[in-house]
Amino acid sequence: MTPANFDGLMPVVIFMGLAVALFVGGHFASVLLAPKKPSHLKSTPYECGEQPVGSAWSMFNVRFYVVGLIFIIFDVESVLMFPVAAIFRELNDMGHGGYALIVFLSFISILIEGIAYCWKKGDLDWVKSFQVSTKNNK
Amino acid sequence: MMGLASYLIISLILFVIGITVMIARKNIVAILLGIELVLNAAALNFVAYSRFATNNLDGHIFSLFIIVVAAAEAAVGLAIVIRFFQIKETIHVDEATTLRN
Amino acid sequence: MNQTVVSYLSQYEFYDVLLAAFGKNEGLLAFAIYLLGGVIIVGLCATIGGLGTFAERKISADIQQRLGPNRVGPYGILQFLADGVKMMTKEDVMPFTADKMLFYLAPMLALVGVFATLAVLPFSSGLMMADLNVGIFYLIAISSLVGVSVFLGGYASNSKWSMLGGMRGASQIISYEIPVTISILAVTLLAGGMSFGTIMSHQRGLPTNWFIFHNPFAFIAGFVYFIGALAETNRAPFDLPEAESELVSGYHTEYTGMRFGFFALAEYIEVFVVCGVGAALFLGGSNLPFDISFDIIPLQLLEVVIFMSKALALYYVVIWIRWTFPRLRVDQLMAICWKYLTPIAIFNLIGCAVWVVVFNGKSIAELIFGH
Amino acid sequence: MEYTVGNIAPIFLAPVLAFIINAFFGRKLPRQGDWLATLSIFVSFVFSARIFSDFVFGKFATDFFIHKTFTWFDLSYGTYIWKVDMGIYIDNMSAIMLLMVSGVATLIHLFSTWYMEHDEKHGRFFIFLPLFTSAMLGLVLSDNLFSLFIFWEIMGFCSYSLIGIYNKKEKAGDASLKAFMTTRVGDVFLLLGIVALWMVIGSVAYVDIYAAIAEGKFTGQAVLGMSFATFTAICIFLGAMGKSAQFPLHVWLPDAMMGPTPGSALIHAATMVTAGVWVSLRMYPLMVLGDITWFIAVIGAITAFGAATIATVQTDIKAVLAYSTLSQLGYMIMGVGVGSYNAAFMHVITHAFFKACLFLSAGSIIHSVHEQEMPKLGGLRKYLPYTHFAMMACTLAIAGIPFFSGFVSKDRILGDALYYGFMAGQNPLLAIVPILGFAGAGLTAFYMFRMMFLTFYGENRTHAHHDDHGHATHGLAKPAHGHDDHHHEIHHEHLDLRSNVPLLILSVFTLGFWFCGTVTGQEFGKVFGKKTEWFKVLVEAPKVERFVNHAREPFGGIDLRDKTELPHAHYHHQSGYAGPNPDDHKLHSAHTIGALASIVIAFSGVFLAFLMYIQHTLKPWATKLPGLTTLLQNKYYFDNFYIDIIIKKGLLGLNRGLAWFDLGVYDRFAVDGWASVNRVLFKSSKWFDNVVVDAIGVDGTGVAVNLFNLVLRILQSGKIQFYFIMLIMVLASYIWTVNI
Amino acid sequence: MFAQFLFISSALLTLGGAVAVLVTKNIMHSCIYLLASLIGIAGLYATLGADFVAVTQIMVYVGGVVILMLFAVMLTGGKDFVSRAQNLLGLAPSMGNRWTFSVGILVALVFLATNIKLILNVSKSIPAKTFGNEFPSTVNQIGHLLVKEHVLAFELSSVLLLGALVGAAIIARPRKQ
Repeated sequence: MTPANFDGLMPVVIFMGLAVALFVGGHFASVLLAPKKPSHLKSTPYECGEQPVGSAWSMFNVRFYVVGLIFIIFDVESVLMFPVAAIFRELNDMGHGGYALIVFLSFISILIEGIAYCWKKGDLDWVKSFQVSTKNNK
Repeated sequence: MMGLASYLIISLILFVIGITVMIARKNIVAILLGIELVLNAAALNFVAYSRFATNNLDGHIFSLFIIVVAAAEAAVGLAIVIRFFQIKETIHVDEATTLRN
Repeated sequence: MNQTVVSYLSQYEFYDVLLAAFGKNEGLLAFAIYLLGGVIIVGLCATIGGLGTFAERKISADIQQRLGPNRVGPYGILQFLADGVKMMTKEDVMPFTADKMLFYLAPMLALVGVFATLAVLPFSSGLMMADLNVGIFYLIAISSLVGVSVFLGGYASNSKWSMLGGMRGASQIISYEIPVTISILAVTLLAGGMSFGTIMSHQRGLPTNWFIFHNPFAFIAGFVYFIGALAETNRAPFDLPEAESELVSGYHTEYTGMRFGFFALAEYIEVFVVCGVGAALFLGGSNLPFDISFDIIPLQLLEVVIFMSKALALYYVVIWIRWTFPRLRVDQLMAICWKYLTPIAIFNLIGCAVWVVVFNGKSIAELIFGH
Repeated sequence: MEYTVGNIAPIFLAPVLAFIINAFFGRKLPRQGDWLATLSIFVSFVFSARIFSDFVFGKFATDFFIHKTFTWFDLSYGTYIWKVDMGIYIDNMSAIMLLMVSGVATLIHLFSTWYMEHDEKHGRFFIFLPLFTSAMLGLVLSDNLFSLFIFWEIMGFCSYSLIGIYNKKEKAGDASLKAFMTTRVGDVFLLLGIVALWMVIGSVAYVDIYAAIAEGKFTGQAVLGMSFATFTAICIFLGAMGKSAQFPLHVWLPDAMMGPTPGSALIHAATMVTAGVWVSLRMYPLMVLGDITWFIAVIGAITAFGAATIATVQTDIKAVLAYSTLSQLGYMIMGVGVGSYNAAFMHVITHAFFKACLFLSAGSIIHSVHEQEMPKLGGLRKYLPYTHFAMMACTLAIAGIPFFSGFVSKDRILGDALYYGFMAGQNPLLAIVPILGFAGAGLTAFYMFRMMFLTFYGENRTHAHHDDHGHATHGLAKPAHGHDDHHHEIHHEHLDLRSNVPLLILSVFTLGFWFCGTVTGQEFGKVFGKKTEWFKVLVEAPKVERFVNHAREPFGGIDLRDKTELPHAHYHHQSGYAGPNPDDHKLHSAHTIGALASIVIAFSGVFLAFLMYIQHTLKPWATKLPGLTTLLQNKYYFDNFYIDIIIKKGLLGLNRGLAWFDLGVYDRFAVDGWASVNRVLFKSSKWFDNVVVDAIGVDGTGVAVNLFNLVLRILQSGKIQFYFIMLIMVLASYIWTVNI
Repeated sequence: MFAQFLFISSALLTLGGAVAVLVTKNIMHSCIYLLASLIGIAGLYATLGADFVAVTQIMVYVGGVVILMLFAVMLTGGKDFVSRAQNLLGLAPSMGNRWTFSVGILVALVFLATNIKLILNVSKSIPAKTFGNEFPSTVNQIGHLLVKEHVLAFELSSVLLLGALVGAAIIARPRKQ
């Protein structure tokens, strides 16, 4: 809780910078060292030796989105729970443990309702996916 | 240099770019991108004011809830986009004319 | 931001000497120290990542009663260097249908996401780079860049295998982030803070103070975390995004040469990071046994060794699991995440909260043996 | 008397509780919780009765009121006051209204438990009914326009749900949507008015508005070229017009009879529609200040007369009642307009009793006979004696027969209208108000007795037509009841607590002396002496001066003015006339003339009906004036106008005629850039040739509608980005002009 | 010194990313630029001492919203759709053309001018505070605010998210044909 220095954030930036530096350096080394003999066949997308038919940017299942959807809701809820969890013990030591528990549990119970709903409606089953073919990319 | 005004200016420019994206683009997902920019600009303002103008962290709470609402908005908005695409096979905003007339 | 390596070092006399050498510019000195530390840690972790590939092959060979790599160096231990050199000298091929910008960007995002987590990894109580107040939360957040990079890698290749692998990988990573996050939430709740310093300070002394032994819920939470972490790093038995028998090589099918190397490096370092986090959160981290509190630099190095040994033990378990268990089907994968791990994690969280209120935050050992 | 929130709040909270329980657990309760709803309203009734007895039976001075507030939110800064207080405001009017709403609602709930018993929507009906009642009670208890608006919207939603409760029927869905949309037009204006008041006064509590009027805060403000008071008064009155179904916005009410009949009784007769009158009465000083009472009077008169004419040709028993409701609402609004404050409010009360009773009787008939077309009824008197008795009493009341309540209240309104139109020195054109009023009164007597005669007298026609038409021919709400094979048999009615005792109780209150203490409502023939003139004594237009520096009570506190300090009742007689410069002598003579005239007119209306439908010596209008009848049967083509002309023809015509304009110029203008002004100019000559000339030559009105639509269409493009541009532009212009 | 560096680089990342979102024609690239912009905003939060908000920004946006957007782009083909609506200017591509951009920029300039006026007024009226190179932890304060003053908003946000989950799941759920 002591007032901290902005310099404490430095490692975060330094490590990101190192990652970028490593990436660029690796690339540079690769450019220097690696042979360069491009050919059309070499740069065909790999399809077990067959000629690729059509673009790959069209095959997917709406299930992926539903998973992402459930994820983001849970993600946000856990974000909101973090500060409360962080002070939970403090509140308990201050004698507000019961109150904090009620606040916390009512929040979680709504979270549980969400997962129960999705479970009941089959959003959590992967196999049950109805294989919606999204016709597109005309 | 790192005063309130500079944050306000950054947030304003962000907001204006968001508005431009929202108006100029016809792709619904792109419009949602613009909305995200606008929301972030607003949240940035809250935090900036919280540091420079007030002595409490209510601004932080506000921007937290902005982020929460933005996430919910993105989830529902994109779901609508996907459903719209399945029906209309396009996500061009001007094709959303069913409720017209 | 309680403790950093700079604030730790500043209690020694040589810090003042250094400060004078840098013209009394604390910021510059801090930068120098951080940069040095960063380079050391990155080098260390890259070596560990490289050795990881070697260890993986060697251990798998042991499990399968083979010899494994044994040509380069003693016991083939320099194999990873040879691999690295090979990758650097491989031709860099990009599919002509690829999205070039994203194809370049994806491995970089993976590297950034993984390296940025190293900044808060608690190697020791004094030598950790930065002890952010939001430490563990920051770690979860920034590592989600890896999910983006997996998706982008799959997307940018514009190959069907890559695309499927990328979509699967991204949805798997984000799915398993939920039980992991909630398990970590339980630890946060027990420790009363998100910074690694706080979390570690609650686990001093004997192993009975480790959070995994704190209460039954935390015990389960530890396992949930570990399973979720396996899946988050695309390790077997959750390696569906790169299931070689189904998807060739998943999202990095089209990646060759150095860029593939970056992906692999990021992946192995990430495994190390999640093992380190597991060690720090549940297994006491770098705390010396018996709460030794001399503050001298060799002890700090001893702490580093302790931390590393715990992390690497977990690393060994990860590899062991990979060569022991068969791969899951994709539906089983999702079912395990959403129908087992997440409800269990939520249950653990509630259990921990109730435990804190009922037993006033005392661990089982404290309750049994008293204080 | 100690009034705490605790003994006022149950009036509102008991039905809310019933709503919540029924909404979540209604299916699990026995009888789907209808008893719970009824009981909750009865609790409201008990608490209301206590307040009523305190207010009416002399415990308080006549100008006593309870006002408890708490600050909901406060955006004040510096010298600007922008806050919203929530609270409870009870004065004499509220006390009477509370008793009426809760009492009538109790009886209607009781009746509904019988009527809806075997209906598939039984449970859902009893979810919305208590919510609706609680919203109405909350509206009456509100001390400010903001919470009034909240309850107003809750009622709008409930009425939407109740009208469309048979959601499998397309007609019911359409009707509910129509009601929702039409009232929404008014609601927007109401909200606008509230916001405007809030911006200028800084508060929307009634007492603050009154105080602001007394202090002259409205002077010097101007909006859109009219004074601020006029602007806000018009906005609020437009809201009232939507809810009370006044002339241009009346189209929803007749369709609203799609719902179950008891629902119609509660919503579209007794309570909700009076909300508009209620807000007009509450904001009466503002209406006077804004000088729009003439407008109110004219709108009321037009509605009163127009609806009465339509009612004369309707054959559906509920449609007749619906139009009679419209007509009576017109009288109330007219009463507000002509300054007959007291009588307008009295008409709200009397009308609630007899109209609720009429609807319940109609429900009883429909439930017994499974038929609501009057030509297929007839002679029901001997089968349904209690219903006949109740309905006859109410018909006498609504027709304005002396000794009944309708006479008392309507006659006072008409007397004041007579004074207003002819003697008060107003614009001579306003003479149309009393003329239409009296004509409507005659028509009321005529069509009500027409309904009675066709339904209860003559020979029984129910069997004759049964084979041709099933009982579901007309698609209106009928309970799904009984078995098909004997539904045409009419059972003789027995006295039953739930089916006809409510009717009989309501019919008791059709007698006039309950409300005026005199048999005729005039100064002659008093029954109980002067002291029982309670209605005239208690209800008067707010005297704005006394609200200056009014101190309000804290919300949770007890009324500090306890029994001993309270001033005792000092009744003083007042005319109840709040209009322009009353000249007592002329007013008195106007009332006398009005009373005599309305008696004559009412009896001649009854007689006409008697001749046409009992004696058959006169042929009904339908055969004599087919054109007029068609016009009336089509309700002056109002629905057709709205649907065909404005919606269909306008838009389709625009699509055809101005298609290029819409797609080209507009798209470019709004979204694609203001690029081709040149091209617009170039094209405009062609547009002029093609559209203006042709259209004026061919169809002038079409063009007018089209042009009107053009504006709407540009604004209502459905293009979200255009809306967004507009939003930004308005915001920017606001910031530049307001100069923050 | 470092704070300034962080501020400038974050601001550049934010604004550069936003501009790139505006000008790029590929929706997938737009999403990635948005990601950059959002990370930049997280950096700006960090310079304001809002560590928790900064990390939340990364967690929710990078980990959630952007991935969701990428999924949505994939599910909608990621192509440049052209409106079938008749239009005098021809077909407007879904990523806009010069007309839409000119309108957008015009409106944006109007808004910009308006708000610069506001900001000039505001920055005059708020007294300048000076800060050292330090900031206190916000996590605990935010926790206390969430369970005390803003507990209703805290609980309601949970309900909001539940509503969003149910609503979006209903909308996006694949229909049985």
